[in-house]
Amino acid sequence: MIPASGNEDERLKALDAVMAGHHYSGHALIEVLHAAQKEWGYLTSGLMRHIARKLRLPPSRVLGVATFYHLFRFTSPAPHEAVVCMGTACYVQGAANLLDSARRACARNGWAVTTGRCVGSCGLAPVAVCDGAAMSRATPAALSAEMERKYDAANPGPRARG
Amino acid sequence: MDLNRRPRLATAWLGGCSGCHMSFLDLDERLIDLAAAADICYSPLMDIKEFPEAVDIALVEGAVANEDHLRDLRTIRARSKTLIAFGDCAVTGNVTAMRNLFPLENILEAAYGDPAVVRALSAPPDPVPRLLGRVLRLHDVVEVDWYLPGCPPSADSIFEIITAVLAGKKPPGGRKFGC
Amino acid sequence: MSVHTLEIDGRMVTALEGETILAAAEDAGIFIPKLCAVEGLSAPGACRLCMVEIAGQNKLRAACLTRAAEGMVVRTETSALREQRKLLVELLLAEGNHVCSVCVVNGYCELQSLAAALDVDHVRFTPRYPARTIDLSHERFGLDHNRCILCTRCVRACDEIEGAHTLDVAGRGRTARIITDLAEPWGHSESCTGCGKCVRTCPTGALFLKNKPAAEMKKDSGFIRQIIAARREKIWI
Amino acid sequence: MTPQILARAREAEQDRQSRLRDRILCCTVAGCLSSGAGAVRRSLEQEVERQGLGGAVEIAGTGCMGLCGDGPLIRSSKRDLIYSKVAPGHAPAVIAGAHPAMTADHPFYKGQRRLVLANSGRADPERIRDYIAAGGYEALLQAVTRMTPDEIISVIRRSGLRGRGGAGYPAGLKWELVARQKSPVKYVVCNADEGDPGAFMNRSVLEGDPHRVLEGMVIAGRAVGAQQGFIYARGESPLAIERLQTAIGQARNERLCGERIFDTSFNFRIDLRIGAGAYVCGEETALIASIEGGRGQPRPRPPYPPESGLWGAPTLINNVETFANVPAIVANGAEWFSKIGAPASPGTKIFALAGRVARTGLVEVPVGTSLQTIIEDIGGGVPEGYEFKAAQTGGPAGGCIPASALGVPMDYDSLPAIGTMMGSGGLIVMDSSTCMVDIARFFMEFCMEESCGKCVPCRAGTVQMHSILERITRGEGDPRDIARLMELADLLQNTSACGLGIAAPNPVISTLRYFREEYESHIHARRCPAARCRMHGEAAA
Repeated sequence: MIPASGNEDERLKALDAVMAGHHYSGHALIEVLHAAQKEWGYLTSGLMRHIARKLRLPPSRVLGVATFYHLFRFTSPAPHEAVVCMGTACYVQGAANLLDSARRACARNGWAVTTGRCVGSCGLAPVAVCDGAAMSRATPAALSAEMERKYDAANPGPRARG
Repeated sequence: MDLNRRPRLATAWLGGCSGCHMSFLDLDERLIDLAAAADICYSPLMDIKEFPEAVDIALVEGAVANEDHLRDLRTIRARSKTLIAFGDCAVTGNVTAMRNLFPLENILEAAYGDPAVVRALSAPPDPVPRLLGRVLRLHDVVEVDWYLPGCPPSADSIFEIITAVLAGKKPPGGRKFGC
Repeated sequence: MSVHTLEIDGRMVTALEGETILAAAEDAGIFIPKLCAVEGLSAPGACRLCMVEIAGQNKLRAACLTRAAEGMVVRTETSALREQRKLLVELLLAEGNHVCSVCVVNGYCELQSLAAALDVDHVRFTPRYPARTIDLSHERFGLDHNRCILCTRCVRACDEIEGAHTLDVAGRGRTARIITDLAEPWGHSESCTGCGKCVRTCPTGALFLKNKPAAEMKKDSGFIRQIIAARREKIWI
Repeated sequence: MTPQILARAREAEQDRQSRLRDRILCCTVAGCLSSGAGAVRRSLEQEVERQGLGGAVEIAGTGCMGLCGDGPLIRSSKRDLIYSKVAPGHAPAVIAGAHPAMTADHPFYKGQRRLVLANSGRADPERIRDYIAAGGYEALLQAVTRMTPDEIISVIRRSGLRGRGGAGYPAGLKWELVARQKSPVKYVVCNADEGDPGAFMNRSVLEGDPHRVLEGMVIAGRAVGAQQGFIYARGESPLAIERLQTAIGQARNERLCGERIFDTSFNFRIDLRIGAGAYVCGEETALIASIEGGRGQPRPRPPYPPESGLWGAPTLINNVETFANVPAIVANGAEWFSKIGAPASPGTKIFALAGRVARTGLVEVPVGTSLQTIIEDIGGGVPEGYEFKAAQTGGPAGGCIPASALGVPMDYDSLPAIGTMMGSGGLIVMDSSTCMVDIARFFMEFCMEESCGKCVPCRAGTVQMHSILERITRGEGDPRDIARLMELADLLQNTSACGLGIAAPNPVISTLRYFREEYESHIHARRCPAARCRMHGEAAA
C-alpha cells in the first residue's frame, strides 16, 4: 500500500480534522490511528506522540493500543505485498504450500509476504492477494509467476535472475 | 529393593558446576550414616571410570549439554532403579541452559573469538564431545523419578530425599528453585 | 455498611459489602495463591491462581473478582484446584527465562515461593527460552523482561496510585510486554516520576533496584494499602 | 421520511423496475469480485450502451447468490435465471438471454431457504430504493409507529430467535434484559467482527444487504430504549465498511436512522467503528473495550453488558445475522418465524460451505437441516476419489463432526451434544487428504496468535498446546503428549478468563475424541495417515 501523497502539513491537517471530528476524545483512538496510517502508510513514534498529546492520552497507552491490533504497522510498507489467506478453507486446500512458495519467491524479488485470516472468498480457496488483486484457486507456480510478473512490470530493465 | 544386600547409591555429574556435589559433601558426619545405610558405588568424588550396573539410587547433577552427557545419562537411567534429578541444572537447565537464549555459534564465537575454533568445535576431535544445539533437562531425555531443586540443594534436603527413597517413602516437598 | 457471613474452607468468615472473596479470606488469615491481585489496585483477574469453588456454581470463580455474598460456601483448597495452580505456575516458569539462582530477588520472589508452596519441583513443559531484553537505561531501576510474568501490578501502580501512566502493556499474547512511554528506553521517559512504586510491587525480579545486593531486594506491596488509607481515610500511622 | 413517502418510494421503484426489459444483477461481493465480477459488470454496461439499450436494460450490483465457487454469478431478474462463471466476453449472450443458465431447481438452491439473503441476487446493496422496493423499512415503520417497545420485544421473544453469533442465546431474553435497565443512556452494538478463519457469512450480508442490518438495529434501539448504535466492523473487510458507510448515509438522509425517525420523537444514531484486526474482539467485553478505544482485552463478567457495557451503560450486543433476521420477524410475525426450522431453534442459518466439497459458497438453510443434506445435496459431496472424513464447525472454538454423525441436525442443541458448536456458520469439509492432528495444530496456532495475553492459561497454555501439537505433526511426539494435551485442555477450559481461552482446546478435544488413532499413528508409528505432515527425517514432499 502506498501512502497517500501530499506534504506533511496537509497530512497533519487531515489527521487533525479526523481528531476534531471525534472532539479529540480518547475513545476515538483506534479511528485516529486508522486515519494516521491511511495518511502516512504506517505509524511512527512522532505521530503517536502527536496523537497522544491531542487526545490527552498517555503515550504508553497509545502504543499499547496500536500494537494490540494486527492492522497497524510501525515500519514503512514494502513496495509489493502478497497476502496468503490462512483461513481454514484455504488451509485445507493447501495454503501452507502456497505460503512456502511465496516466501521462496519473495527472497528473490522485493515482496513482503504476510498471511491473512480470511478474505471472504472461501469458495475459491486457496486465495492469495497480490498488491490488492485476489487470485483464486491459486497454485504455488501461478503465485510465484504473478509475483515475478508484477515485480518485472514495476522494475523495467535487465536484472540478474536469482 | 533386594533385602540381601545394601542398596547401591551413585552420584553423577553432567553439565553443572559441581556445587550440588559440594553440598553433598556438606552432609559431613551424616555421610558416615549414609555409608552405613548404602553402598556408595559411584561418584565423581571416587576414582571409578565406568558407571556400574544395578544401581538403586542415582543422583544426577547438571544439565545435558553435550553428546557425552546424553550417552552417560542414558546409561545411568538404564542401570539405575531410581533416578533423582539433583539440583537446578538437572531439574530446570538453570545456568547451564542460559546459553539456550542464543544460537550456539554465537556463544562459541563470544567465548573463543576465533572462527577457526568455532568451526573445529562443530565437529570436534576425539575425545572432545560435540555440544548439543540446545541444553536439555534430564527429563527431556529420560524418565526421572524424583526432583530435588535448589542451587544447590541444601545438605539437609539431600539427606532427606536419600533417606526417604531408601525407606521407600515419598520424599518431602516444598523445595525451592534457586538458593 | 452491611456485612455478609460466608463459609470459606469450613470457617465462618465475615465480609463487608462489596468485598471480594480474596479480601475476606485474607482478613481471616486464609491464604489463597495469587500473583496479580494487590490490595488497593484494580484486579485484572489475570493470573487465575485464586480461582476457587463456590457451592452451587458449576464454574470456578476468581476470588479477586468475585464479591463475597451472604451464605456463600467457598472452597479454596481442593486437590483439583491445587493441580490447576501447579500447572499455571509451571506454565509461567516455562514461558519466561526464570533462572532463580542468578536472579536479584532470589529468596524474595513471589513466583519462586509459590512454586515451592505448591510443590512444583520441576516443569513438565518445554521451556520457551524467548528472546527478551533488559532495560538498564534508568539511573536507579532496571527492567528485565526475561523475568516478567505480565501480572501488570507495575502498570496499575503507575497509573492508579502514582498517576504517571508511564507503563503499559504493548503487543499481545505471547509477544505482550511491558513498555515505558512509546517503548523508548526507560531512562529517556518524560512521564516517569522515578517514584519506584512499580519496583516495589513487582512480584518477581523483572523490576529491580540497580546497585543493590540481592539480599536487600525485598519487596512489599503493602505500601499501596498505606497510600490508599492515607488518601481516602486520612489514616497515616 | 414519513409512512406515506415510504409507500410512495416503494411503489415508484417497483414500477420503475417492472417497466425495464431486464435488470441484470452482477454479484458485487468479495468472492465473485475476486473471480473477476468487476470486469464482467463493466463489459455488460458497455454492451448495453453499444446496443443502445440504455433505458431498457439496467445493469446493477447485488449481494451474494451463494455459489461463490462458480463465480462470477450474474442474475437476470426478468428471466429469473442465474448465469455462472461469466466472462466479460459473454456479455452479449447474457443480455440476449442466450447464455447457459441455472434455474431455481438447481440442486445447490433446492434445499435452501433464503430469508436473510432474500435480497441477495435481487437488490442492489448500494441503493436504498432497491431495499425499499423489496419491502425494506416496513418493519421499522411498524415498530416505530404502531408498536410499543414491549410489543417488539414480545414478538422477538415469541419468535424464538436465537443469537446467531455462536452460542445461540435467546435474543428476546437479551433484549428484555437491556430494556428493563433504568438508565437514560443505552447502546445497541452490532458485532460484525467476524474473525473466524473460514467464515464470511456476516461479511456477505453486510456487503450484500446492509440496510437489512441497519433496520434490525434501529428496531432493536426502539425496543430497548437506546438512542445510539455502533457497528463494529472488521478492518479487514473494506468493502463491507464502504457499503455500510453508504447505507448509513442513505438511511440518515431518508430519516430512517438519526433524528426524528418517521417523524416521531424516536432518535437513533448509528456509527461505524472499525476494528483493526483482533479475533478476540468478537468476545463482547473485548469488543466493548475496543469501541472505547482501548486494547481489545476482555473484562471480567459479571457485570454482563446488558447491565453494564459500553461506558458502563446497558448495552445490547447481537451479531449481524441476528439483526438481519429482525425486520422479517417484525414484518411477518413471531408465529411465521417460529414455524421455520427446528422448534427449539427456529429460523434459518447461513453457512459458509468450503473446503473439500464440490460446490462451495454461502448456503442458507432452515435450522435443523442435516449436515448430510448440506454437504451432499447442496454441496455435491467431496471430490471424486476422496472420502469424506469430517466437517468442522464453529471455527477455532468449535469441533469436528465425523462421518458417523453426518445425519446430525445443524442446530444449537444437537451440535454441542456431539462436541462441537454452531458457531457463526463456518462449515469446512475435510476428506481423506486432511490430517486431523494438523487441523488441531492449525486452530491452536490461530488461538495462540489471537490470545490477548492477559490471562496466564490462555497466553501460556495455547503456546504449550501448540508446541506439543507441532512436535506430534513433526513426528517427534512423546507417548505422554496426549495426556499432557488433555491436562492443558482441562486447565484452559476451567480457568481462562474469556471465551477464547475456554474454547481454544475444543478442536483438540474434538479431534482426539473422533480421530485419536491419527494422533497415535503420528506418535507411535511416526506416520501421518493423510500423508499431510512432513515427519522428522522424511524428505520434503
